[in-house]
Amino acid sequence: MGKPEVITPKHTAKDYKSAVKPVWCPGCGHFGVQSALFRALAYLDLPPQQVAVISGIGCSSRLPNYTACYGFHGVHGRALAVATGLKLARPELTVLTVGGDGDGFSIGGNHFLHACRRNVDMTYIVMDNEVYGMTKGQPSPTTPPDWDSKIAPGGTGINPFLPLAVALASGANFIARGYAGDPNDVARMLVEAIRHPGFSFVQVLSQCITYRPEEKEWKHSVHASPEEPATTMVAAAQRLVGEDSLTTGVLYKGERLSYTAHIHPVQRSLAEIEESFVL
Amino acid sequence: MGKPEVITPKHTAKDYKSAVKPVWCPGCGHFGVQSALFRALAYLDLPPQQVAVISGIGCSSRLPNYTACYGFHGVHGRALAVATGLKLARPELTVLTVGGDGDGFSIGGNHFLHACRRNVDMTYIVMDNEVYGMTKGQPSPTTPPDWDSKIAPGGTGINPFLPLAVALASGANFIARGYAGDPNDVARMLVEAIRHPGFSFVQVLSQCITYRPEEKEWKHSVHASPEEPATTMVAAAQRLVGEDSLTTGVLYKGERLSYTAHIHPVQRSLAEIEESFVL
Amino acid sequence: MNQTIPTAEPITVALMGSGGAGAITAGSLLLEAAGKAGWYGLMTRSVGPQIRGGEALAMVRLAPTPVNGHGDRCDLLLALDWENADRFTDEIFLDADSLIIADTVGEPPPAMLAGGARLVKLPLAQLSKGIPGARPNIIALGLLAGLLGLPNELMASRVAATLGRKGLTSADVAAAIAAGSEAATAIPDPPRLASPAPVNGQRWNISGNEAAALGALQAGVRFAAVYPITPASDLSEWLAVRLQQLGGHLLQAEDEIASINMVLGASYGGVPALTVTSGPGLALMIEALGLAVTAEIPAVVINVMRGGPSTGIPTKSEQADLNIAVYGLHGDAPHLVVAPLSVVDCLPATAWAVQLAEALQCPAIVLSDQLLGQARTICDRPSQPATAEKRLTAAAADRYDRYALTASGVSPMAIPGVPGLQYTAEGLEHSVHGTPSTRARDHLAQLNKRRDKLLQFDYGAAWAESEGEGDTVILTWGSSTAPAREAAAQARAQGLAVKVITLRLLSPTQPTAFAAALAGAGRVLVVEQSHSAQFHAYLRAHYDLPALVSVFNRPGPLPIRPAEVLERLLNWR
Amino acid sequence: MNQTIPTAEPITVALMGSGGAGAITAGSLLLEAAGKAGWYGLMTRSVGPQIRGGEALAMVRLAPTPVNGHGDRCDLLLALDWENADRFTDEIFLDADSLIIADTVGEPPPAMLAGGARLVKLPLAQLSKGIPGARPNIIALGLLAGLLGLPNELMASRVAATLGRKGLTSADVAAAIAAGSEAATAIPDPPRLASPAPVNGQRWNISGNEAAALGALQAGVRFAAVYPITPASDLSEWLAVRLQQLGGHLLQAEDEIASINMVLGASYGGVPALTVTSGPGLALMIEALGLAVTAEIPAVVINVMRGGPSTGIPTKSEQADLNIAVYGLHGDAPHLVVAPLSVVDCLPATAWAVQLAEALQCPAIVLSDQLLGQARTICDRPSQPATAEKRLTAAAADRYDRYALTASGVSPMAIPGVPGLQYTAEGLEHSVHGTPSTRARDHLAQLNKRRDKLLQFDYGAAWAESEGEGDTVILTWGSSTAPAREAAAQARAQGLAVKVITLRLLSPTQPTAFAAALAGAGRVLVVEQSHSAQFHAYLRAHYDLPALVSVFNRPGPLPIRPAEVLERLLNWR
Amino acid sequence: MNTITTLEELLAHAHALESEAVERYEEMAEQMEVHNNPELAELFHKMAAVERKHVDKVEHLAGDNPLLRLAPWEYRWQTQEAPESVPVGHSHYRLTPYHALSLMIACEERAQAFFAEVARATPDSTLRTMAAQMAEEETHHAELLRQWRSRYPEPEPGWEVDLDEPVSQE
Ligand SMILES: Cc1ncc(C[n+]2csc(CCOP(=O)(O)OP(=O)(O)O)c2C)c(N)n1
Ligand SMILES: Cc1ncc(C[n+]2csc(CCOP(=O)(O)OP(=O)(O)O)c2C)c(N)n1
Ligand code: SF4
Ligand code: SF4
Ligand SMILES: [Mg+2]
Ligand SMILES: [Mg+2]
Repeated sequence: MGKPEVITPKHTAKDYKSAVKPVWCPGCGHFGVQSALFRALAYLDLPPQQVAVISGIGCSSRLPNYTACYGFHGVHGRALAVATGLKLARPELTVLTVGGDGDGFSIGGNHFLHACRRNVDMTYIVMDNEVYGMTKGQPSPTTPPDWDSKIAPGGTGINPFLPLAVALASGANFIARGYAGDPNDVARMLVEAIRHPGFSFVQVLSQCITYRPEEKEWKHSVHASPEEPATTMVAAAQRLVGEDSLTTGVLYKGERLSYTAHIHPVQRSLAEIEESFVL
Repeated sequence: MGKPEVITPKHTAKDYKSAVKPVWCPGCGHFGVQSALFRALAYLDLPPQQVAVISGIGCSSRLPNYTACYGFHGVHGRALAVATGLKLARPELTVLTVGGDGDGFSIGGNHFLHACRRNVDMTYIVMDNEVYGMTKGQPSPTTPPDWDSKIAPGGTGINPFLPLAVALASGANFIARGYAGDPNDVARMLVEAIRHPGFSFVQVLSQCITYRPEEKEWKHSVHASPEEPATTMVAAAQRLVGEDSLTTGVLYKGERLSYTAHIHPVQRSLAEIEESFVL
Repeated sequence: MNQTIPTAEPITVALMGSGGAGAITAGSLLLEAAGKAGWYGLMTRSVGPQIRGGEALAMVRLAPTPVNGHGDRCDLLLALDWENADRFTDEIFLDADSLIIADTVGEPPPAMLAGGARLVKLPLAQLSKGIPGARPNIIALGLLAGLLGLPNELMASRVAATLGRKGLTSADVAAAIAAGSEAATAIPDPPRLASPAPVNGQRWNISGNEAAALGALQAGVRFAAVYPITPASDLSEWLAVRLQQLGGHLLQAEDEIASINMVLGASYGGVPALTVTSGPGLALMIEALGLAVTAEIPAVVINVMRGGPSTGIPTKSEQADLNIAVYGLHGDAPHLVVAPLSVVDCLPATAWAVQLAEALQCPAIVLSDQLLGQARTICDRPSQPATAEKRLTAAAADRYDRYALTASGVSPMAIPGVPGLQYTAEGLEHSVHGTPSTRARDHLAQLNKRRDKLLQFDYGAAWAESEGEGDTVILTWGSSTAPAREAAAQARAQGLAVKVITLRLLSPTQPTAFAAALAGAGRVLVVEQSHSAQFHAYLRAHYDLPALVSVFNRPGPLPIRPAEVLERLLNWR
Repeated sequence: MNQTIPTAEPITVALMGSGGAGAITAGSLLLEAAGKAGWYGLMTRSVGPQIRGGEALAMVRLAPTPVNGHGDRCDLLLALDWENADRFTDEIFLDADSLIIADTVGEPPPAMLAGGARLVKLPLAQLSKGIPGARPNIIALGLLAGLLGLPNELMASRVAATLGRKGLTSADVAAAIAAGSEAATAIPDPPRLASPAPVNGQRWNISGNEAAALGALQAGVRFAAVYPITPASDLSEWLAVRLQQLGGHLLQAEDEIASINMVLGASYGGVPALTVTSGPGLALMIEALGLAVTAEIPAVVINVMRGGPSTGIPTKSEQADLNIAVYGLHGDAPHLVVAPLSVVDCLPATAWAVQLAEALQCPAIVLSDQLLGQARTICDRPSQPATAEKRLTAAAADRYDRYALTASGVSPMAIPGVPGLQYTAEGLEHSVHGTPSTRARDHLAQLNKRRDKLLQFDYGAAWAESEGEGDTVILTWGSSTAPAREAAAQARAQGLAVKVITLRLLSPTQPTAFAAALAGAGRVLVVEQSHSAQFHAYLRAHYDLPALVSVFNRPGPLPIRPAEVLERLLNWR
Repeated sequence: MNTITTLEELLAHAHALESEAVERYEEMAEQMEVHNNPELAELFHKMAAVERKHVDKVEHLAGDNPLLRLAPWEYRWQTQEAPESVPVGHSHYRLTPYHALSLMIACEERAQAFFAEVARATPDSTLRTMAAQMAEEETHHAELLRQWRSRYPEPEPGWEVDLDEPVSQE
């Protein structure tokens, strides 16, 4: 990492924190993601009013209210669509979408696919706890197939969703995985993700201590990727298909042009358009 | 393929054709897919009443009404969900889902992801013409980014969706690509797909002569894959990411167990369940 | 030229053909040429289930005064061929005064002759053979020019302008038109158009869908996210090009749920935004519309109704999405529903809906329908939106409460980027600040606020349109207005005083204005195009109606006809 | 034991505590023990916004006769602590006759003492310290046993059975209960329960959500696809296990759109199927419900209502999804809406809905709510579904017309697998055969059929429940029934004759039966828990009401109380 | 791991270590407020105040020299976060003072270890002295906390058990 950067930011992490107190269970990994986000924003020195944090529904999706940025706590699974509309309408804002694995990969799966593909310049942070926390512990797409729960006694029997591989196949331009227990590392990824043009996807393993207490063990099992980020889809596919899902780091950095919104400068006035109807 | 099998089927292709006349434009590729399907079913000698053909909305999705099988012409984009419910409720039926690229990859994207992942034993045939035929020629997820249309003048600027790569990343167990201009080849894939356990996905390039007349050129550009199907996800990923999207053949055959529906034999009577409420 | 005396009545011409005969193109050209010549007009079309090469019918009504709907009968049917003509027997009403002109090949279905129409056969195909590039439909246009008294040159110049690109020379066009026009002279006693009045001001040629889109642009919409669906896609397609020109953007989203949520994102960002759809798409947007209500985000959905339920009859019109539009949201979710009442009104009605949505920070549904949206009209230049309501934005403050309780119920809305006003748009029930709350008093305060801002707003006279006076009142909405008005005019001619009230603002309800409008009414006839009389049930639920109420409701796919309404006026039951 | 004379009235005990104090567990155990001892009871709960460690309140009402709702006041509040007790001041009505028992540490919020309640402090935490594994909530249960006259042994055995797993020995439990019970003797003049009547027949301990699920199973449901949502997930979770045991299957789908479409697939396959959701999920299912109407596929949606609009107040009850349930579909889409009117009625009402959906080949929405669904009751064994309507399936035929026009409007439905009956379930408008059609006559025939099959069906007496007789009629539905009936009983005690009519079948409407039920009514009070008086508007739209109608509507999150209704009965306005 | 080589860097680390501790303790105090554990809320607030004093102290030590600020990931902690921050997963709403103090002791011990390692690894004597001094202080803090903790009994196993189920929201 070379010589430490010396920074003199105008903002510190707590400038991004609102007065609303989280309802998250003490010990929830989402606190770590929150810290990481605040640290990343402070590092980037982004004025809070220039940042919009968009979410759906879930414990993780409560984050916008806890930030001092502009926030949007929408409906379940649709955050990426909201964020897309916002970014296209207001390209100068830094648009972050946050949420959970249920919100993003289950009900929100279609928007995930198409946001990756469309490659609008924004960052998507999924706080993945491999469970539905908010609704009392149902399996999510990333839950292991044999995890026993009330709604799927004996396990779902369904192979877990591979968010990073799907993001790659769908066209995401930046793919990383972090661990909520290491907020500084996550902050680093977020800084890179926000700076990288196009659609950046950061999965953060974030333990649900209430429904998945075994996830406390993640601190022993996650491990940083020893490799530099892949830069071609083929190389990345090699890494992301069949990996162990516990490797952290920036895993792919693509070079696709971000969706420009095709927003052209004004070429014609409304009066001219009206003229076209004149007989 | 070795020595030709000698078969004495009770059914011929026309046993699968209904009396309803297709509204498709003469020259539409969907006719080719229809022929291929009838040939495959005849080859498999499946009684028409044991086959259910489920679709959404689109030119392609009109197919069920043209078959003599049980059909379901549902709403736009939801065919895979309908098919999943049907197959779980009636595992002995052969369930085929058919539709277009708009139906399956745009509005239906989430069900596509999760059907691949869930790996219920059925076959999904997408008649991909890289356009919305039924609604007059808007771009679909597979449309090239520079294809000019009324709704996206100058092109969408969005990279095409890679259905096969996404299917692989999401967990489909069988992946093939055919070309509607070669119905016998498609029939072969469909036979394999139907026989293969789990979720089988067959993309068929099927020209829309009305809105994408240039697709007539496909007959010159499609080419059969010289390789045997990949059998591991890593090998398949190598092939499907960054390929030219015109390679036909069975490209991947996985060995994942199909979703068993966890349907256990009856363990308890309703009376016993009621008993549990007695104080 | 023929010598018959032109009638003062509008005349209706049906152009029919199949498999590429070009009936629709001919219809549009007739409309345009007549418009150029000073007539008003309206054209609708009806097609078979095929994507291409299907049977098609263009109905063109022309008159010296504005035309808002079709009448009951067809004066002139021009059949380019008779393939599948059966499909249209329900739509073309021919009587003994009607004239059918057809090619010498083929025979009309008996149903079309049953009314006693006069059939004239002409060798249209034959005539076109001699002229390079000409087709029977161009000959037919010449014929119509001749019959209706449109100058040949005018017709030829319209045809050349439109079809010139397709490889037809001006000389060939002129020859084809002349050939057709010449053939017209052989037809005795054709229907004739009253001469147009001198044209004052601009005339426009516009479809309802284009008008709606233009209205939205006039009201400030600069972002749209849509998903294609019949019969709304042409609106989106028109808009896509113009938004691009105006520096805005239209995005085709992955589905309708994405579209409406993108609209909410853009609007939250301060840019007026809309989406366009039809029944099945509206059904998918319901959840997000509830979010717009709760989080108080302006948003507009133009819903171009088609035959329902489910996929239904996509190419045909029906007024059966009223229920979902006014009642479809879960929870108590007050919002705006505005319905244009004519093709031209699509413009100001949509502009108004955008303004109301912006001013009231609330979603607005514009209930147009296939009949209005896909009809094309020659009309006077539509009026600009009457008002210019805008969004109330927030300025810097010590403490910003996004959902502050104000006298009007409207709270200033902060636009991202402005320092010091950061807040979270919230779909959970919330305090004035926007923090989630489950408290009874917060819930009640916000429910009251969201209701009262709509109820207290002064909608002015635009909430409804009234025509005529009388003890008998027709209550109607949307595309049923034209046949209702035409029936009322006919009833008046027969001595029955009828007033027609059309509601433009369907939600929120306007009980006071309604009572005033209905004051003195002895009896009411409700007219609507739905099977379950949705409009009537809605009126009953929220308004006081006189004791004598009769309901004329009929589902699609056929448009309501003036005669049906007149019959109900004359034989009250 | 104390010597006070037991009252005949039900008594209400509130158990409150925070941060893991176990108030809810204690409430359930109290209910269970009282049930074992022969009482009827009802328990509801109220919680803070935290997932864990939040403040919680269990309200337990016990009586010698069946209990369907809470009353107006709380006899006894047992506060394990006072953290965030403020949240509950709106829900616990304490008056001068109320008794508050609390730990010695902490003070009640002033609002809780305002009514003059007597406060007794006991060292609950202290008492628990001495007993290994014991907690204040177990001491509290002993205390309640002592106060209410429940045998210590019975209470101890319930506690041991439930908490034994958590490492508590029977002896310790017995000691803790005894310690609490002993402490009770120090409290003079406690509220006492009237002795239970001898138990005839079985008593059940069941929640409304469990009852609904069981009803569905009884009516033959063997497939479910769901997506979790509060307050409906516990229904799905209960069902998942039982379907597995019965050889059926419950699948958690990727979203609500998938759930309902999977249900349609299973049902098309011949297996009765349902899904379970709440407002936001229902909003997403609307499009597919329209498909079920058009393609005539039986399907059931249990919608457990919560506070709306949008994400709203998920843990609280409201009756504001009536509009979307009855009117939410686009196009003219007649379907069934059934509402259980008590916790126990969730069983037969849901069973009935399944049967109706099957018999009428139509989607049915069951409108339950959080109050009914998450309440737990001690009740008599619920009755089995009264009828056993089934799907009419098709037998071999020469030509099979799936949508044949029959006298009943119901056409025999072919089940895949049966040879010769292959057809396509169709969401486009269609001919009798199921082939897409845009023809007016096909559309009308199928619209009529889909409407008439619902209208012609004989729903018998189950469409509504009536209680009492009188000139004054309360019209209500769902969970508002209990407070309405309690208010009516109190009014009767004051000499006002009141009849309470609860509609169980909300759609289709039953004008004839309704008119008969209302015959002779002088005035009507409509009671409902919605801000916009949805039920009243619905009644007005479709039924004839007497001239004198008063509406008591109030939104959530607080349940409607009998006193509020009584006040409106006594002070008519 | 590359070590700290300048005084400037040491102060930067000390500053971040203490200020992040303040943030984490405040966060935990809020958690306890929300989850109805007022005793612990007070304790964590108190601890945050103590740490805030430590921040002031570092700022005082730095004098007029502006504090070096590093990117979050550039700090050379031996732990995933700054050593005096309680790791995110270690909170619980039923924590008792005994637990809280144990967590705090662990923080001080990690901080001690951090400074001790800096002292050990540096060839620079000024730096060594200052780091050693800081390590010393952390030892002292830990000791004080241990004394404090001795006033509380060690909670019985099962302290975290909540008889009520978690609540389903939204
Ligand atoms: C349309 C809709 N369906 C379902 C729900 C219920 N719901 C709320 S949060 C949630 C899942 C949350 O899981 P996840 O996104 O993983 O977040 P976590 O709580 O685990 O952080 C669900 C299903 C809802 N609010 N809206
Ligand atoms: C909910 C909904 N949205 C939109 C439509 C309109 N629609 C009908 S078919 C179609 C796209 C068809 O494209 P594709 O699936 O590729 O089929 P193709 O016609 O090309 O075979 C659309 C958008 C609809 N019927 N329902
Ligand atoms: S339930 Fe799980 S995800 Fe939700 S706040 Fe608690 S620990 Fe975090
Ligand atoms: S529009 Fe295209 S896809 Fe549709 S039937 Fe015609 S050729 Fe085929
Ligand atoms: Mg999760
Ligand atoms: Mg297509």
